Amino acid sequence: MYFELTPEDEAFKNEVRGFLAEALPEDIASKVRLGKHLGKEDHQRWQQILAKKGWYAANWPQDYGGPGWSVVQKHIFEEEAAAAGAPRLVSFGVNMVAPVIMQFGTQEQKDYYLPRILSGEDWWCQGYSEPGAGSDLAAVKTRAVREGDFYVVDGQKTWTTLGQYANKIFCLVRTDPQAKPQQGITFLLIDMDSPGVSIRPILTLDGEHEVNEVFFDSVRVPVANRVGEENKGWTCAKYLLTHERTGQAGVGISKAALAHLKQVAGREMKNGKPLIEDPLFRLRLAEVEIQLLAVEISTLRILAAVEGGGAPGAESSILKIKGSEIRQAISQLLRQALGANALPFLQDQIDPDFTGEYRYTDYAAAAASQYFNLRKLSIYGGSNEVQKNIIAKMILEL
Amino acid sequence: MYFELTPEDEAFKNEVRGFLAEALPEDIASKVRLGKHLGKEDHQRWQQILAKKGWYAANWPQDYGGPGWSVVQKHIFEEEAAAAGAPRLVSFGVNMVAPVIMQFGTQEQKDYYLPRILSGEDWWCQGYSEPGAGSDLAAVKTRAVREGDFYVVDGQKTWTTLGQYANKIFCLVRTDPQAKPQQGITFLLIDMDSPGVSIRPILTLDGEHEVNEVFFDSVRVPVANRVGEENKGWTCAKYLLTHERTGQAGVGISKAALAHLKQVAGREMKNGKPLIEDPLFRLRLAEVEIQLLAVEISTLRILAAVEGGGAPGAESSILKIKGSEIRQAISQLLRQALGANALPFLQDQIDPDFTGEYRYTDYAAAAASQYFNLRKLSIYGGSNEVQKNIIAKMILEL
Amino acid sequence: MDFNLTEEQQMLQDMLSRLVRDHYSFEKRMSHYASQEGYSTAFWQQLAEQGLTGVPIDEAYGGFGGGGVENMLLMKELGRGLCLEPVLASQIFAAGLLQQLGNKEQKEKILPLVASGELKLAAALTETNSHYSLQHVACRARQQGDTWFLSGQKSVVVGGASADLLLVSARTAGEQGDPEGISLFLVEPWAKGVTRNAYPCIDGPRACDLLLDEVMVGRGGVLGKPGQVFTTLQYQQERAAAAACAEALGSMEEAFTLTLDYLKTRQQFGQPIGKFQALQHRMADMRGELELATSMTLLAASLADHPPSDERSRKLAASRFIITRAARFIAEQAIQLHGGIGMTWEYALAHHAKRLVMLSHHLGDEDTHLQRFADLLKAS
Amino acid sequence: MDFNLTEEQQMLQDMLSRLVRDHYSFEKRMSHYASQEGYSTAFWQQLAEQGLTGVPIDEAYGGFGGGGVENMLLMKELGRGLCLEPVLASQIFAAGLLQQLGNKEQKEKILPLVASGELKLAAALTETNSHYSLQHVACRARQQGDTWFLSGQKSVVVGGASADLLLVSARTAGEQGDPEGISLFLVEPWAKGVTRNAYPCIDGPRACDLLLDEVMVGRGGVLGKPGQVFTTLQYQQERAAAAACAEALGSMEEAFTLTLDYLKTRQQFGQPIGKFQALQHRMADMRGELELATSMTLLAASLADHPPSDERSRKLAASRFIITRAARFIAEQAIQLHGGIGMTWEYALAHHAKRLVMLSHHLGDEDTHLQRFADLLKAS
Repeated sequence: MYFELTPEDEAFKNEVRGFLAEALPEDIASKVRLGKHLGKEDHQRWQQILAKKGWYAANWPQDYGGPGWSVVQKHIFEEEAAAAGAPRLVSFGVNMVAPVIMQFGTQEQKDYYLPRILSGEDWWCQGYSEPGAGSDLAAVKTRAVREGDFYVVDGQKTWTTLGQYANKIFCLVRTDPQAKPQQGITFLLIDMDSPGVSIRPILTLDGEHEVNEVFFDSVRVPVANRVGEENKGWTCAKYLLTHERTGQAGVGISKAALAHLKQVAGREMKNGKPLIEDPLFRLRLAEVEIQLLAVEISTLRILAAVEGGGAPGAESSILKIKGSEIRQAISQLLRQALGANALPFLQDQIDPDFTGEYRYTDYAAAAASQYFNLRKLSIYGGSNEVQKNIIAKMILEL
Repeated sequence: MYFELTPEDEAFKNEVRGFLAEALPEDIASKVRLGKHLGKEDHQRWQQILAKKGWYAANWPQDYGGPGWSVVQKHIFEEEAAAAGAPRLVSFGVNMVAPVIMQFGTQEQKDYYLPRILSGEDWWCQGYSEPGAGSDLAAVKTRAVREGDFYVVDGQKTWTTLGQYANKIFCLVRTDPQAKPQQGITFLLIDMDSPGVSIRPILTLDGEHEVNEVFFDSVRVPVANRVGEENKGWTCAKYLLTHERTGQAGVGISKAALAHLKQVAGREMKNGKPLIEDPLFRLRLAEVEIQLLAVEISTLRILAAVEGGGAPGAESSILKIKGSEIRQAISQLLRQALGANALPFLQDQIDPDFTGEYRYTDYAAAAASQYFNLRKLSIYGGSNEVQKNIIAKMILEL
Repeated sequence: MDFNLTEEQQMLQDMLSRLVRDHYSFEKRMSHYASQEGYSTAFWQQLAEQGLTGVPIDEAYGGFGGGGVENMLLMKELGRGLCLEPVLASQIFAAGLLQQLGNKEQKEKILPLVASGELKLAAALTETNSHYSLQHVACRARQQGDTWFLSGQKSVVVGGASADLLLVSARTAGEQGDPEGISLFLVEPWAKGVTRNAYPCIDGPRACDLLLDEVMVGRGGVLGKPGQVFTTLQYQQERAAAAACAEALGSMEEAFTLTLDYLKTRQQFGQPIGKFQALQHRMADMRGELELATSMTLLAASLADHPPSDERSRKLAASRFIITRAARFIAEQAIQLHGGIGMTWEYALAHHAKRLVMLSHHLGDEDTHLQRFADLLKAS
Repeated sequence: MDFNLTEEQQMLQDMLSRLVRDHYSFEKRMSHYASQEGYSTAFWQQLAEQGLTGVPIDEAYGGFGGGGVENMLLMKELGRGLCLEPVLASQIFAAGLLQQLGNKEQKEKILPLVASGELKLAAALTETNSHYSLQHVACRARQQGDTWFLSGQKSVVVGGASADLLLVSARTAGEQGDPEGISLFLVEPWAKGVTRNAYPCIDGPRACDLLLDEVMVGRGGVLGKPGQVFTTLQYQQERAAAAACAEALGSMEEAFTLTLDYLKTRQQFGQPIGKFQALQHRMADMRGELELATSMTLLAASLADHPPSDERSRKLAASRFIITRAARFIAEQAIQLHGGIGMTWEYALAHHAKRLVMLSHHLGDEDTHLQRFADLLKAS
């Protein structure tokens, strides 16, 4: 038993570091570190740099154009990328719909969609949640009625993250209203520019436009855009949810955030001394850093089990809960570190293209907004309450 | 609005203090302060001192021999008594069965039982819980079958606190097995020396004999010992539970325990300085003291509402939860303050009649035992989980 | 011991409650937020007309002469409505300073205008590096004859954007961090050398930064004894903190009610989510925190006007700790129990949550208050 | 990165697991507890016969030569069985000190007897006022020619009651609190001037206090360089703490399993109480803590034998913090979820709970470890 990397993994890590140092645009990294928003262009630029290197679709099998990394290598990449300030990849295409298409799609679907995801030609968004179906996904009401070679789709999706940038949406729709909730659901791929699709922004409490409502008004979707069988969409949904949960602990991101927090605490003053020397604040830092270390080791253990051929079980629910709590705790401490300087709400200073002078410091501008924005971590992707239900049911068999 | 006592209450407080200073035996107070066990004799001695002064049955109406105190006076007495190290009264007789008898009993029952409680002639214990009926009291199985002027009782009670000292037990028994759980229950008063009653000690994790199992094997109980109607015992039970919950916050006891903790922290050393000067331990103390202050004010608010004619509602469940958490937190800090000196388990040094030399100090002997013993606070009298159910149902109407 | 309101206090509460309910719906609040001033001048006018801007001001100067309890009633209802008007900053905090430090002439000149709502004040005491401490003052005032020249910066002056007159702390002696040597000056925001940068705070109210460059203040603009005002600033900050507890309490009550209603109506898995025991227990926990916060708000109100003492400071720190902790817990849990909807700009809850969390950034956070209580801990 | 056990380690684990399961039922454990020695001499014999008392001892002295991982496997299974034998105190802690500080002669004379289980050691390092610090040594040793005279007291020496040889720290220079000037001596418990008062600890094992009155120790009884042993004591205490993490983990797993079983069988309100969502979520929380504790136990095991460094100390403090916190949380919640039955002497759970809570009193509590981590916090 040893926790060190093998020489090969160590070499890989150096390679990744070298690449990031060279290829990651500093303007993007700076926005990430400061918790500012990223524009569509920022995301696409970084994706294309990665794609060119062959590292964009890290989770894809080599046959489909993935780099063929081991689980540990993927982890190393994620951690190094986060430490360097690389944006977290928008996962809807590359890491959500792609695995579903690979697993359940037709050859035509694979041939058509996967290269377009790799190239960045398509930007996908997710059509899962509805106003009446949040944690209870099986309650989707958006209807799809078969008419010849088309489904006619009517209904509404919500919380569609970055839908404003997307040209494609994958949806759970109800094709059999008589069936039991989890049956009668179908998985459809829909063009966002189909007639009858409209989108409305939802502003979040930090004043940000990150999520949307998407409306379907008699939208005609070719039957060829169905993934898997009719009424068997729940299988795809479950498969995707498992994929989504893995890696949600966000250890790399939290480590980068903690490093940033310490830097800030080294600059902010309290009682005439840097805050990081304040005994109580130091204890707060210590507590969160210890927790993060424990989650990191736990993540490595699960990865090692997966590498050894095991499947990530409901343990990933534990990591999702702990990981989100830690990220939220770090964002809380960052906000706290800034004292009254966390209050000013100057949205232009968080904008992707802000180049002016900061009211106080660059790192203060987004701190409070980000704290509020990150409340989503314990809500989306299956709320922490739902994760606990999963643990109770799947691990504990209660 | 003011938080100060009226001059009358201030005078009463001084009277109580004076009385306690004079009348409370120091050997008893010392045991209480050190968290040691009290013997039956200790309890009885103190009860008789109070009874002589007319202060034993503080909650009784004056007609029955109570002192006629206001709600605030009762609170003052409880707080001062706790501060002085008076034992908490064993409530089964004076504060549990007595109110039930006053409310639901016949004149004969009142005439017979109440004076015997006042005089200390009877020591009551409680026959509520059963092995299969803990939080779910309505599940009691102990059967009582009517035979002429008697009920024949068969079954088992458990967690009977200080049953080993008792000559009487009040019981919930099932008289109608066909009825719904909460119906078909009857409230009986039983002589512990009736043929067929036997008692078996339950040792708790701190090695202590505080609770018991009580067995009933064809015990004949006169119908005259029934309180209220047959099959209407649940009414008595509910009435009693409400009475039990009030004052369970134990503010006075916690204040005395906190004062003791601070004294100990002033004597225990860490890094060559008194522990109370250790910045981190000080924060722990501060946090619990602040909480206690908040619970104290909350208690006063509820008392004032009761004084004003209101009834203590489900708010008392909140105080029960918070109060038990605080007492447990103080016992945790006391244990923590002692470092390795909390480890030795020298039961004789906790005994009511120990007079020898302590291994280390008098206050160290019982600290860990008491911490474990006090786990009961969040379990008995309706577990904290049950209290939360009550809050959700009664206050929040969920 | 008496927790009842007097008849007069009860009337005050009812009046406020009605005013806020009738004129400060969430929709209106958001349009006030987006307005030029960042609050409702009309509502301010209404408060003034009903004498409510005068609640905290001495009767001698045309006010209602209210104390801690009246300020509590005032702020609790304003908190419930998420009202944006600078009542706490101007009428309670800054006017209170003036009442305590001003001479007869200063008070007679200024306070009646404040009480009537015609003139708004703001206390500019903090700087970017002061982290809730009033003694870390780097801004300096230099005396030349009868005139003082102020230079430096003041940071996140809440209510400063709309203030007509500023109370600015500056160092006239000693080194940064010394409690001695701090003085307080009356500064007109449009005086020469004053630059005011205004902005909204993330929890709603407007604030500003001040840049002071050799700003001249005459003899009549010196409040209190030069170099000796620190303890009064501290005392008054505690008074304001007591009132801020009440504002938070009003907001907490509203956030709690919104959440409770949501749990009763929102259906998931075939039933109202309020039927799930885990959520019920969470609500019970929140209700418990609310109970403690209510108690400590009352305590703070009753102590606010007591003469300065360690005991008062200790209990006010305790109150503030309980309230900031409860506020954050309730805010975070209210969002969590709502799910995504709790995070939307369009919904009142999200703004209550922001206010409740950011409360800790105004007059000291949880750790500040916990540390202060620990410092003042009595050994027995 | 590899979390797998070697074949040899797997065998060791299986052997231990079987031994504990077969010979250490809860009933037997309680009779061992009540016995004269306070543990099972027969079980000790079995451990010795299977070479398990030698696991932590170097091969050169007849041991198995196990490191952090082997010690982890050993202690985890013993923890699961709540075993009372002084394996940690004697074979890991004290023998490890001897291995590090002893000279060739001392080691050759003593360690083979320890490995074979014939001789038990105990490290007497703490005093009533030391509060987990090894540098607060008041006990003194005075040199006269080749002989040292020890006087003072040692407190709560776990395993000291059954030890045949004691390793006693005493001050040979400096003042109480100095890390310099501490020396370590071999003391026979029946030597002249030694008074040993033995008692059980509330979590099971026996301990003793030592009174030393001019106890003579010859040259051969000095371990390491006089006055210079503090860093080794510290290092070795951290090694022992890593092993203690594993013991706690075994006990936690057992307490968790007992609770889970109980939730599935105990009926209240017409269903198994494990159907109540609030309790399900509590169990999920406990499972989460167990997961983190497992990870940190592995980390501690892997670091235990690393050369001394701030990084090692930091991570061992982190491990210890996570484990003591998880242990207390699981203990308290396991009792709570059981209700009254969880508090009874007759039921294994209660004894696991005591062990888990009191664990923090052996080698430093949560706050000690948190503070140590904070002291060693890296600024970036």
